Amino acid sequence: MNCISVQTEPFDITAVQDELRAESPAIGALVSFVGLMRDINEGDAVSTMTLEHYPGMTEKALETIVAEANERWDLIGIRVIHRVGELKPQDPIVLVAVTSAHRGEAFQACEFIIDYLKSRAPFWKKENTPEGERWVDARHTDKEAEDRWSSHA
Amino acid sequence: MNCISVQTEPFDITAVQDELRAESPAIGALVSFVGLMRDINEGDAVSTMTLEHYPGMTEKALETIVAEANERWDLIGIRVIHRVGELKPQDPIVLVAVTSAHRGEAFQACEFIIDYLKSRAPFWKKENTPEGERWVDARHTDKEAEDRWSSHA
Amino acid sequence: MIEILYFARLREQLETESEELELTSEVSDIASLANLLRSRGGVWEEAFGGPTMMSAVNQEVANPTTAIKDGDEVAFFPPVTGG
Amino acid sequence: MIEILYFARLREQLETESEELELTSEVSDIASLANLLRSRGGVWEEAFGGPTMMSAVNQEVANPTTAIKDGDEVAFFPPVTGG
Repeated sequence: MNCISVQTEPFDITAVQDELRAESPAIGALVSFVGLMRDINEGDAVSTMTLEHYPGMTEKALETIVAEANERWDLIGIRVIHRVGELKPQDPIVLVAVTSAHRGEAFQACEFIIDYLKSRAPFWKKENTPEGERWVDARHTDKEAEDRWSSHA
Repeated sequence: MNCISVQTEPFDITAVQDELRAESPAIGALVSFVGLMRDINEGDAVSTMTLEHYPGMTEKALETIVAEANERWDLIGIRVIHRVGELKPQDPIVLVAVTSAHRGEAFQACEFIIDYLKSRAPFWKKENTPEGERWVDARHTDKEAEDRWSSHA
Repeated sequence: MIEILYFARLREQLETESEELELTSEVSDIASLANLLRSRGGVWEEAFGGPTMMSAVNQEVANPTTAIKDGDEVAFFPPVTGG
Repeated sequence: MIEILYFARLREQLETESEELELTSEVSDIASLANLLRSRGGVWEEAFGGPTMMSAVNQEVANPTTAIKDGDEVAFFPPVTGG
């Protein structure tokens, strides 16, 4: 089963993983990625962060990414949860969890989904530092991470 | 911090991940792999499984694998927990969890550790099927998965 | 009539969250719409003069040649930084 | 004297978990030890005749040319299947 959620509330990593692995006794592998807010970015201290998104398009983008992962690999379940609004250091920002019969597919699908999410899903981070607010710039490495998957198509 | 455990007791996936991500506010990524017991293998129903290991060597092998991962990538924390003894379908068999500042390293290290564990750590599975007990044969794909990493050396 | 949405740094720079615009014959795709907006001058010229703008039409990622027709929801925003 | 350990399918096949063995001049490495064990005939010949045996010396993965000396802990086992 696939579930996508964009929410201001914190999410429960455990509950999601427990639910996911209980879905089928055919599951041999669960791979999950949690993206966490760091207290340092580009060398500066960051006290809080605000995540803006494009409601409607965000969900569409995530559904497209999940559908593409399901086409490429033989998966059993997928969860994608992304927080928006105000976050503190060490808060989970995003969870991508994938189950499959064998581990290779779960690893690839999980990394594919987070790579695509990072360059396609309309979220924007604004950090609060001692020097004031600033929008986070897109990392060049995220585009490269996404481009890797094109050669598999 | 790195922790390795070989145990008969079930492990708490949540507690391990929570502990790991609380270790440092510099953590930006947590990637985890959970290997679960399936109820079907090679087309046959499996009711229980017994995991045998080589006490002493198992821990040494896991420590070597973890040390090698730390040499190859810039990681913050690693947990490897492997169960031995009697297991039922849907029981977690192994947990590999890795934290780092950025996701690429955590993904690679996590997959490296489980690939090496599968072909180097002395664990053996025996399944109970309707036709009786049988030892699980090593999968050819596990050796291939391990060999992938040699070209990176 | 189309609706145009602006997000994040761009929204702050333009001090505009959204607007409605009557389509004229000169606007047929994202590139020609961006040209029209740039021609407003000031912060609009600055914002739409750079190379790194992303866009969407009806909530799907677009590119300069993506067509725009009456009733569409069009969005402009900086490169995304979620995850 | 060395200690030899057998695991999993091999332990069951040989009906032996471990044994102590006095080192003789003919045994210097894993390959020569495996030859000696195979020469016992019966299930030993079967078990040590195949190509897919793994071994360890002092709890580290070994190969046929790994040296064996007095006091070592040597282990033979089938390919591993954990994880």
